[in-house]
Amino acid sequence: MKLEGKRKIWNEYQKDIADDKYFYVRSCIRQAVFPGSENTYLRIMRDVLKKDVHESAHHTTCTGIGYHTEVVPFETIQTVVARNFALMREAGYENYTPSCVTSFGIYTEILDTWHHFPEEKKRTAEYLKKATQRDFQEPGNMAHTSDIIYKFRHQIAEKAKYKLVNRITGLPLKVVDHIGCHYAKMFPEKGIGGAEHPHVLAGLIEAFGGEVIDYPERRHCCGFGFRQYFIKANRGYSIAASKKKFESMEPYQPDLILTNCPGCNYFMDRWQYALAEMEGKTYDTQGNGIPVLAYEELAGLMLGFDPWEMGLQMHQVGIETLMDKIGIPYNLSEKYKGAKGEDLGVPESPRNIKFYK
Amino acid sequence: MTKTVAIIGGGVAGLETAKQLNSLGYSVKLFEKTNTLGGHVAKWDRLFPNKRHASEVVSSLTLSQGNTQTLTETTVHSIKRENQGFVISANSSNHEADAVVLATGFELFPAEKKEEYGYGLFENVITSADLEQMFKKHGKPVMASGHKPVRIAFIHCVGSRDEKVNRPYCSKVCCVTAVKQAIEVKEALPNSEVFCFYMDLRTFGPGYEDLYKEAQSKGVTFIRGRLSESSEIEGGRVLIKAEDTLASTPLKMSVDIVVLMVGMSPLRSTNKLATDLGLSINADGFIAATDLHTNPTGTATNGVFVAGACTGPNNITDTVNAAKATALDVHNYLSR
Amino acid sequence: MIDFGFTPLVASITDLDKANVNLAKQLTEQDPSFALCISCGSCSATCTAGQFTKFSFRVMCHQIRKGNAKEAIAEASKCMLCGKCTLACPRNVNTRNIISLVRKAQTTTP
Amino acid sequence: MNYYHHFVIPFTAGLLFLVIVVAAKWIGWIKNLDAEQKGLIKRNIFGKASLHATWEVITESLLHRRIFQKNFLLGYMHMSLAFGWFLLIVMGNLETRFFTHGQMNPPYVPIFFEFFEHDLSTLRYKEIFTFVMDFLLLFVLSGVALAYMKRATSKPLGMKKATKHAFIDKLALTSLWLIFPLRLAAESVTAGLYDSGGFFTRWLGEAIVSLPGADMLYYPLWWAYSISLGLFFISVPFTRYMHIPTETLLIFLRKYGIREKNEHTSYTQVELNACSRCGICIDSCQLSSELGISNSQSTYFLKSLRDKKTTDYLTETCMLCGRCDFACPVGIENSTIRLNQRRETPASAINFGYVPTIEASKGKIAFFAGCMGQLTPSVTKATLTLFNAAGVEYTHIDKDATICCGRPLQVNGEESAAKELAQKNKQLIEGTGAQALVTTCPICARIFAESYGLSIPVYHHTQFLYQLAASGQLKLTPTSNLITYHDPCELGRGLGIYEEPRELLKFAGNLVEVKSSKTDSLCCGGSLAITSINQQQRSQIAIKTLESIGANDVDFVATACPLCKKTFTAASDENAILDVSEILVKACTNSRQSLKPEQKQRTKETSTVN
Repeated sequence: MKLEGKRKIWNEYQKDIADDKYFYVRSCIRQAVFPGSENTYLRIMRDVLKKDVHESAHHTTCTGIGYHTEVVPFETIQTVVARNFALMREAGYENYTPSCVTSFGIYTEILDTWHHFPEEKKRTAEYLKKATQRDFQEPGNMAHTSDIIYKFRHQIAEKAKYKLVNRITGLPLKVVDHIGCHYAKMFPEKGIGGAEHPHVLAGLIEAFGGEVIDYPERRHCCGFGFRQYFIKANRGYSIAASKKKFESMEPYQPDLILTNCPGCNYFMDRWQYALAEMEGKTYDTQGNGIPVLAYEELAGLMLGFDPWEMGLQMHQVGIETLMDKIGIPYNLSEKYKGAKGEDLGVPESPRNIKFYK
Repeated sequence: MTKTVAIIGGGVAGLETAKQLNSLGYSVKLFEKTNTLGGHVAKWDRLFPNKRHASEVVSSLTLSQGNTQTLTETTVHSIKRENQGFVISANSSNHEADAVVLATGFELFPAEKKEEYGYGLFENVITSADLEQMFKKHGKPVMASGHKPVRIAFIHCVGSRDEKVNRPYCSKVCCVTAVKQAIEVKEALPNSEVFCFYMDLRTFGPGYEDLYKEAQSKGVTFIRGRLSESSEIEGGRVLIKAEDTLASTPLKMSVDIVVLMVGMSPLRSTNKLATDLGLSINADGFIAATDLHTNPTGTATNGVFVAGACTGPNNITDTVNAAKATALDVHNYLSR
Repeated sequence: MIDFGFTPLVASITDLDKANVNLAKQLTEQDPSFALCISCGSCSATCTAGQFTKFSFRVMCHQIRKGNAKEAIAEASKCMLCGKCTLACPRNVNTRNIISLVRKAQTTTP
Repeated sequence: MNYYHHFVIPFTAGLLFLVIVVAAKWIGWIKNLDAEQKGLIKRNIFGKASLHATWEVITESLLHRRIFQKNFLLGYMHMSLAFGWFLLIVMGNLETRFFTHGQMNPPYVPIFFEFFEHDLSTLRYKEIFTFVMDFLLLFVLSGVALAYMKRATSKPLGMKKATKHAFIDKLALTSLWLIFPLRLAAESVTAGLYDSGGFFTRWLGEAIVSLPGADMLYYPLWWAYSISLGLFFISVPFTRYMHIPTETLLIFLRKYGIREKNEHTSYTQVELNACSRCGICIDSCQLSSELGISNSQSTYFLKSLRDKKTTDYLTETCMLCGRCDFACPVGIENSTIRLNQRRETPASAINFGYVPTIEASKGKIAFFAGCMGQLTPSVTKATLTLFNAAGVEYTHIDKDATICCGRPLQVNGEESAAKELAQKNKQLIEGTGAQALVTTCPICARIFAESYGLSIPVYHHTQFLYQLAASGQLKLTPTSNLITYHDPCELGRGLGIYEEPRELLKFAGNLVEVKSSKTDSLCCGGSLAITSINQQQRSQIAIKTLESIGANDVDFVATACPLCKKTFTAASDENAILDVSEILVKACTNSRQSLKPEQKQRTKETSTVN
């Protein structure tokens, strides 16, 4: 790979990201599946970077899941989105930062629609007014939370306790990135580095001293197309997509899969378990699987946050191997204890993939 | 004393060579075995890629001949080297020349050799040349019964790229000719359905690909598959079979007229003239030039030159270019 | 192994890195004309068996080249060996011989 | 008189061994014949067949008539060896009998008689006997001399390629070649020493014994002679010389009506052992003469089968054109044996379950163009034009869809697959209620006639058209065209149809007869029975075949097989290759008037034209 070529592309796809005063919007899936990870983001932003991140208790889902499964009509989703925009302005913010890539895609798509079809925006304003008596304005700046972490990656890396380097060999760890489809595939100019060679996660890996691995199926979907996964009959298709990615990255023996989309984080993690149980195969050499982390989880880990406080025990593929390689201490006996030290119960052990307890 | 050049063949290549040598001041004798000049082009109605009338090209070539001595209905039997020149015996009289240009061209592939296509057997199986005649006479294709055809199929590569009839080479011009004729059929009979059965569409020249697009936009259907067999059915219509290779299924259809895109074949009779002069014949049966790249007009025999399609399938543009090059080579040879 | 009620779909993509093209290599060695097909479809269009079934000599050869030997071998069993394709082929591919060789591969490949 | 000397042991032991082994083999073969074949023997053994067989043994095994027909010198070589030796044995026995006044002697006595008796003064007709015995010995030796020459160069004996033999064969050959020179030497030395012998042995003997120490050769020569005989006899069952006793059995069995079936039988063993490996089949084979494939011919194939070491290559590398069957001096059914060997190993899982049942309209004559017919529409058109001209009521049963007749599968050994197709076609044919089946394809005609078991007669179109022409239903006016005719293998050697196409062509023009015709005609190279040769090789064969029928000296080359027509057309740009029917159309005087109604009729598929 010619790095100069990549850099050229990265330079062509840069976008403005606000410096401070963010309005934060949560992800349905991230909250449900990796609840510690959004908290980690807020800790990094507020405690480490000292930024103003506002979150409204009144904000809702973007209804993207419903929209993509054709349950929610376009008019409805536009109105829901407009309401969240209104909440932001009401709180005195204009920099909109969704945690979810699907949502990011939805917001981008709707803003683009309004740009090309102002009558849609007008109609949405009418609906919103009628339904909530609210007025809205488009965000002054919109960025995905992974963009924000990307923006401050060097600052975070400066403060980090650890690096993506093997403690024993001193060699950089090999990291593959997986970018959510809706991050830049629909609107390449809205993603850092574009759709073909996104830099949003690669930049983070580089900042932490890791080695970015390009593998052939880097661009392929993780398999979490809503229609594929939600309908059981289509799940074979969904898992085949992930499998294709794992097979493609396997020869490089990556130490970590880094994601920016909650759905991808979930699927790259869980399907490894499912494939191990179905076919008896893991894609590392040790029967552990390849650890999967979101950008904020990785940043937290590098900053020295406690893994269990960040909720990394919610990952099916054990993060322990990664922490061992880097030399991050952890206490296994604390893994399944609650915040107050209460016993949360240990999950049933899988048969074909290593489980740390 | 003015030197004399004998040119064998009064088609495009011969006429252009004659014209150039004439303007260079040579005495030119042009031998043509038929009674008309212009070769195959004279029998054509319109030309690709701009559908210009073929007669324009032929008359422009014949009208600019100056002092060329044109001998029509004169068949050359032999050419012999004598002293520094050549003796050409034609129609039982001898002619002397200082240099000889073979511009003997080609013959159309005899389509009846491809028996399974039914030419000469089924009344509505015609060749691309027959269709040009129809365009000339009627301005449109007509069935043998006189009826207006509704469905017409063009079959590419008849006598080209076919080892079963010993024509393994591509004739270069038939693809674009078929595309041109398909458009003309659609223009003459807008309600007709036109199909082209091709193996690979080779539209390499300027404006050819545009012609292909025009045919598509005019509704010509292109089917990637070679015709394998045909039979005559009711009303003299023809049932044809091919594989739709893009769909991987056999395909059959009945059509009113089948047009066979006959390729260019070497003219065996003139190949004898060439071999008698010590020229060699290439693997495809055409006259071999000295060097395919650096000397495409010269031959193994000093003073004997070649021009045009006697060296292999060619379109008019390339033939005219070759003829100009040949004239220059003849001039260099005679003024050495 | 656990049955979750679904299994990963097998990709329909042709993966020439993983494809087993041994039969194609073997056939090319045994009959060099195997390599000469230009997919014109003459053989399939004239095929006696092809009137009644999906059998296509051309497609069979193509499948072998892509490594789908098993399917191709199964297809070869439909050929009537009548020889029309040999007469129709513009590239002189020795079709009947290739069918015979494929059928033999069927009896010798485990 | 008690004749004995130790040196007779090698000969006697060898002879005893040979007799026992041959007898055992014969008994084994006959015992293993199937019931039908045994029945044929029982029915015919005491009839004229045995007499005919005896006569054939004399003309073929002794006189080698067929080899004479091929080449005089080759015939003479075989005849002098076989017939000369036979006469030597007969005369030797007579001589001994005469001398001992009818006494029964051990078998070695007549062989070594010159050793045992030097004074033949009491022998009646002594002069004649001694003369004849010397003469016969010289006769045999002349054959041996030719055999020596054949090893060196086989050309003068009319053979381009001689069989390549194995070591054991060469050993047997050497001992055979030594027998007669040693006999001559032993008898001559004896004659020289004892003033006995005939005109030649005495003369030679005297010349030899005049050399110093020649008398020392006396015993060694007789020993050597006996040993060479013994060695030869012992080697016979293991070598090609087994053909000598086996051919006799074969001739008898064949005269009783036994033939190859569609699988190997005990009779096949007799045929395999009757092959003398003379190699005449190599020269008759176009794979050898045109393509240089000279290691798969019947002689090699039969040997490999006899040794149970045959290979796919040997089984498959043959066009089954049948030329060698007719060239074989022993008359072995080479092609049938080869085909049966192909039947031993059919490809697995050929399945025609997908073939539907096809129906055709009814008609008096069922016309079948076959697969190839679809690629030669002019043949079909010409034949149907002639049918219309002659007012034949026909139904074209494979106009819309054809099922292959099965013959191409059959020649590749796929018997059961072929049967499956035959079943489908039989339904189609019988469903038309036709009184006869006519096909333009000899390949189809052959399997229709030989394997379908149809209740109606099967005609090749040349046979059927000949009937129409001969009866005047088809009116033909000869043109001035010169025509040469190529016999298709399946039609000629396969079905024995040689005359009808020729007679038809004579009705239509001037037929030029050529040397290689009928049973000796060459294959066009298109054979479906071989798959391993490529199109270029087929064309090479076709060009030679066209040459052999003088294609360049005529207006038209006629054939009667669509495959031959296609093969020739692909090979040659120069010649006009037409089916017999196409040539007939040119000469048919009632076809022109009927052109119009014919077109109408074609639209109806089946109908009558008057």
